[in-house]
Amino acid sequence: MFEAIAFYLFAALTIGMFTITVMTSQALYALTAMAAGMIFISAFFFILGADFLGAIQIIVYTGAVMALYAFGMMFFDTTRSVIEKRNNPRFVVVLGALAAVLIVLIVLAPIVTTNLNSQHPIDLNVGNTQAIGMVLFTKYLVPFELAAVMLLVAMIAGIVLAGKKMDKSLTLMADEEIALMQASSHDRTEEEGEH
Amino acid sequence: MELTLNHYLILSTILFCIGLIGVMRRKNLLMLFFATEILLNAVNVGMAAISHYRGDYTGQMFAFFIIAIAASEVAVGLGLLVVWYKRTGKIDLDQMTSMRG
Amino acid sequence: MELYLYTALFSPLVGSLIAGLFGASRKTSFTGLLTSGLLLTSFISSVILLTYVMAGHTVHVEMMTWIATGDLYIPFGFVVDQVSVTMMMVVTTVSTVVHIYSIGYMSHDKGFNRFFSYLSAFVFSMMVLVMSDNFLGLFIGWEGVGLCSWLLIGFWYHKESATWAANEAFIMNRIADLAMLIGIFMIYWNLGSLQYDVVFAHISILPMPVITWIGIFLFIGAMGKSAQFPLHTWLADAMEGPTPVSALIHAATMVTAGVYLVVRANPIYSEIPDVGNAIAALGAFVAMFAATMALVNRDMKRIIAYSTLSQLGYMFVAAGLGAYWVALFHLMAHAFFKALLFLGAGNVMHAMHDELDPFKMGGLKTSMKWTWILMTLASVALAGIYPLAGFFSKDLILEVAFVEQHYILYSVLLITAGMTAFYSFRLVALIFHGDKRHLEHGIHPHEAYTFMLYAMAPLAILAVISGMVFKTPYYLMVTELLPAVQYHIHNHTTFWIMTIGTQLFVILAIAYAYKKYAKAVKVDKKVESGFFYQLLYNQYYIPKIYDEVFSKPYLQLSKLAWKEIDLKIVDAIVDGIANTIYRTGEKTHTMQNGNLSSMLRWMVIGLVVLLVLAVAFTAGYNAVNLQAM
Amino acid sequence: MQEHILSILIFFPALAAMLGFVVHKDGAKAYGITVAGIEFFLSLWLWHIYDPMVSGMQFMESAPLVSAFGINYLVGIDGISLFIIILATFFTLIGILSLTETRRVKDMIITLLFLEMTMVGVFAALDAIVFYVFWELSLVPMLYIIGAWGGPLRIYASVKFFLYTFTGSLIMLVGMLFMAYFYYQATGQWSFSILEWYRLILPANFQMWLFAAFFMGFAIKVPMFPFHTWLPYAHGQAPTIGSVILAAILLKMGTYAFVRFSLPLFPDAAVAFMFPIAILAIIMIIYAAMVAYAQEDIKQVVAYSSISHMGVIILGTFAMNVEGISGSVFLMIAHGVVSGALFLLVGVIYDRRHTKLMSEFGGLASVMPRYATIFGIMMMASVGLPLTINFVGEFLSLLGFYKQSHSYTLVAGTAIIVGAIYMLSAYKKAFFGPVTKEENKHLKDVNRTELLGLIPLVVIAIWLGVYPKPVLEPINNSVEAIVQLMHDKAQTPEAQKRIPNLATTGTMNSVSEAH
Repeated sequence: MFEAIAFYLFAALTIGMFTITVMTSQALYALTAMAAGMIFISAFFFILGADFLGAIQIIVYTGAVMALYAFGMMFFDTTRSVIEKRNNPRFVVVLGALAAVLIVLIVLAPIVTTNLNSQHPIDLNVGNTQAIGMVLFTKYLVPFELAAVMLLVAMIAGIVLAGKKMDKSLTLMADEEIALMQASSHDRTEEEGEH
Repeated sequence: MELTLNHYLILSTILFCIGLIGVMRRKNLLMLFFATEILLNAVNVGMAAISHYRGDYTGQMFAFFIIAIAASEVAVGLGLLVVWYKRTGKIDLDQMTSMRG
Repeated sequence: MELYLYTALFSPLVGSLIAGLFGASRKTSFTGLLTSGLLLTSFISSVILLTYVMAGHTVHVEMMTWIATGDLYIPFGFVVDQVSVTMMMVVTTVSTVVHIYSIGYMSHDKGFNRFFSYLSAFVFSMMVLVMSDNFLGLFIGWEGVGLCSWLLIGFWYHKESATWAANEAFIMNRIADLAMLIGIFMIYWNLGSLQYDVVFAHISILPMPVITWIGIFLFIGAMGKSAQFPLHTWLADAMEGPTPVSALIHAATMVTAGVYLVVRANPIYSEIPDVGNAIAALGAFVAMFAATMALVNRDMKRIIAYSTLSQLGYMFVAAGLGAYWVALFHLMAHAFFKALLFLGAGNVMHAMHDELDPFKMGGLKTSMKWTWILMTLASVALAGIYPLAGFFSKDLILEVAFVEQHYILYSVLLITAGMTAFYSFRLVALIFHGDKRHLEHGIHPHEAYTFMLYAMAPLAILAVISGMVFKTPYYLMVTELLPAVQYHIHNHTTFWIMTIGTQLFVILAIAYAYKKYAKAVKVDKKVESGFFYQLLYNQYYIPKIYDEVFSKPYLQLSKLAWKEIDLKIVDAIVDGIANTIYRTGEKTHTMQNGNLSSMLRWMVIGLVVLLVLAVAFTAGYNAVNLQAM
Repeated sequence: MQEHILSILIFFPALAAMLGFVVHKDGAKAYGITVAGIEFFLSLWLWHIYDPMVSGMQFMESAPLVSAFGINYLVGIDGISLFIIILATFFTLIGILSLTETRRVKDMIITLLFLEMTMVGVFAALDAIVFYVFWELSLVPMLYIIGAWGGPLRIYASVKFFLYTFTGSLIMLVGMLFMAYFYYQATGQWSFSILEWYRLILPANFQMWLFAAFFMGFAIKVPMFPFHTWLPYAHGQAPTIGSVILAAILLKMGTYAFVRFSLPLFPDAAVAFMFPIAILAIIMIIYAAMVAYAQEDIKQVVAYSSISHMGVIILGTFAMNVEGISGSVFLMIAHGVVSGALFLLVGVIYDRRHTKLMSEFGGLASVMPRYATIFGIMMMASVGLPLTINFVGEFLSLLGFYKQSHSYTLVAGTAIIVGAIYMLSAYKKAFFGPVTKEENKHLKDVNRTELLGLIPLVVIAIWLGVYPKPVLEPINNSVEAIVQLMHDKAQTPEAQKRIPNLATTGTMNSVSEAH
């Protein structure tokens, strides 16, 4: 009973938060609403007994991702409301709703599929985090390591991309521009040499 | 009133579709990223639920990796976004048409 | 004896190949001499074989396998028996004469060597046709003579009319050949062999309808080669070829191949007398039909061609009524005097610078005495005056019709005999008697080379004596193989009345022809503009009808098939499919406008479509499964 | 060497073609002649060591490619494929010998050698996947030949050629995969070996679908009406050498595949589809002949005549008896020789006048007598005159089908009439009559190089017409094996009735045996 109440409460909250994220024209609102939504999502994980996942969710999303977004937003002028050209807003909503109805139909409708039901309630003898750890470091060891490497690569990539002076792109420049740029850098090195 | 897997799946679906609407409707790249995060989270909920009701940790594992991937995606994506913004001063999708066929 | 057989068969081929090597080069007289010499060799071998066969033997050799697959086994086998040796004699005799004659006739032609190559090739094909021991071997010769006929009719290929006539002859023969092939197929699938001896020995075990169809199809084949109605038009047009060709191919040998086939296949036709009667009826019809066209024609060679057609009709009457030996006998006699007639016409043409209208000739007997004598002789023989060849062979056919109590056929043939006499002597009178009309055209005729006349002499002698001298020995020989039926009118009075009556009738016709044409030629405008005259003069409008009904529509249909159906329907559909795909691409490539947002929308649309499909298919699948349960 | 003769035959030209890249372009033609000559003599040697009395496959070689799915490099020949392989090597040699192309000769030689590999590969392959690979590979060199050396519409023609045939063969590929799947279901093992497939008896309704799938691929290649429209374009635009190889060999792939796949794999379906296909074949014969008659371009006449003759081949193939199938296989070779020669001949006049319109010619017989003679012989062979190579095949094909249906054969037999009509009228237009055009008056007759290519063809056309036994006998033995196989596999009463049982022969032919 308690679970059910929690579920419905958090469901309403999550849906509300995400709707705000999607619908608002203020980037700051959107960011805040999303952060809240992420935390509410973690509540489901806790309800489902996936404690580890819930913790991760809070740490990674609200801790790391949101911080990244927040820093990212500082680069952009986000104090003003975002002006977006809209065409056919109704179409977008209808399409989304249609997708939802269809997926629900697939999941639930008895004419389409046999109902998915709980069959094996999880065995709670072992703590969730402990169990996750056992699986993660045995069966999923290689993917786990790969994910680690990937995160490292992503981090470096993020730093390089955002940090380096990238206001010039060779691929998007005309030949003359490239020549000009090379000439100027050449001049600069020469100047430095003189000093 | 017992909570069943279907409850979670429906919730997951609803969240996913909110994400979809966002993906379709947003023209600002940053906002688009938010919408993709919603998509990923919606799936995560489903994964965790299935994991729970099927008694199998695979779902949770997937959710875990999805979170990892989402984090890297944000890092790289934001980096690119910053670069783009530096070059053009805009992050409007309608103006990114260099992939016109 | 095999050696003689092979000599008789292959020496024309050797001559043809050697002459063919020089085909494209200038005239070299030795090709003419060589081929004539080899033909003479062939003739001599045939004579030796004849004596051998007359002694009661036959020669049957199998040279090598030709086609062998499945159960089909067809060798190159040759047989010299009473029938084929008769044909061999006719072929080699006439062709030797024609070869020698042609040395003179073609002496000024650029294609001299080529001509002899073709002519000898023809003789080879004809020998294969008559000597083969199976139906497919016969078919080789059958098509071979068709090819040579095509080559020789179109010999002067720069003339449009000649090449047209050549193609017409070939194609028309092909129509008949198809029927013949079908006949051969029927024989094979019913009897499992195409060898004459096997087929003839077992033909009677087949059910009646099958034999009937075999007989009909084979006869249609024969109709093409022998130019029977309705496949007759090519023969008159074939006169475009050089005259020796007309003498050899279109009078003496090739056109009689049809008769030969019926005679050869007599065990088949004996089983189906109804078909035989039909053949006889058609023969009588053609005899009269062709004779009427000859009555008014103004082209010397065409008149003789129609005469040939008419005589072929006679032969088919005899063959159809079961008098195979009579048919073969008339074939032989006819070959001699008709070849003679053609060669004489060739002399006249030479003298007249290729003028063919007898109305522009006249009075040639003074300048061309020998030709006059030879042609008159041939015409007398053709008319059937005692004691020349025609009397013995042609009147015999009349008697056959009478004895077999086909009185309608008899009377048709009798009237035709009168017509034959009339048009033959109309021609002779117009050419050799009366005023020298040709002088108006500035032509000064001269007699042909002496050796050409000498070459014609054997034919003249044969035309005179072959009936009288050969009849009995021929009969004795050939009836070893063919049904021996004597056709005698038992009542002596009737016999004499008929014989003398026929003779008188014919002589009257000759006299009328002389009276009308020998002195001055009066052109009766009224008659000439009359319906019947025009009908006959235009060959019953049949060539025209064929042209309108078959040739032109076929060409138009072909053009339609190409330009409308092939290009506008079949190909257009294919191109249409390709274009649709291409245009779909053209249209949808606006989807790729590079706008990420719209791409995302498309992605979601795709997702929705896939979901719909998933729902629809699973629902459908479940519904079916539920029903099944 | 004897064990690997087929692999050598297949890969030697390809290897030589690779080496050909380093040959200097002046020596390219000599190099090509040498390679093609060696290849041709190898194929003749193959014939020499081939045992004509054995009806099954010989010189089999096998090497696993994808063993998990039973895909092997499996090659072997029987009497049916032997002569088509020889024909392929022969025509490559003839083609290179009489090559008059001056643009990029080296590329042309290399392309031709690659093409030779694919052609030999197709006819030697006994594994469906290997067959398919060579089948598709053969498109590429041909596409290149048409596209690089063709006429003004060459791009259109080559794309049409490629897409058309490719579409068909994709459907065929699906059929092959299904066939392999059925084999897997039946035996629990994957195999793409045709010989293994032969042993499989499929239910009749499966046969229908698979037959239809294979039919699409083969029919487009043949090409059968109404899938024939790529052929006139391809021929019209292809250079002489392209047309020669296309007509002589590539078209035969389709008919060969009918004999190799459709008949023995699906005997019931083949019998069920016999009459619809016969109708298509008859339409091909008559319709193509009519279209040929209406043509103004002499090369198109020959192109459409090919379609018409292919109709007779199809008819013979679907006669389902030894006479018909032997005849159709023989006719494949015959048609290869004759149509190849005719295309070469058209090329001769095209080189001189740079036009193929018959109205531009006329009276060529007096200007070029030797040319006219050779053309005449080949034309007569095409028309199917006895003692020429075509007659044997045409006669046997029609004879065979007569057993199945009298009336169809009667209609199909009009081939000999309509064939004569278009050929003779084309010959008349081009060769007879007076020489009207000034530029035709001084045309040179065929020269030595051209004779080098043409004389062997004339010799073969007459030699095999007079004495077909050396070729017909091995064909016959292999065809008998196939017919017997079909009979043994036949399930429907209709098929059992239509396909003769050779094992108990003698009921019908009592007469000939008595003889």
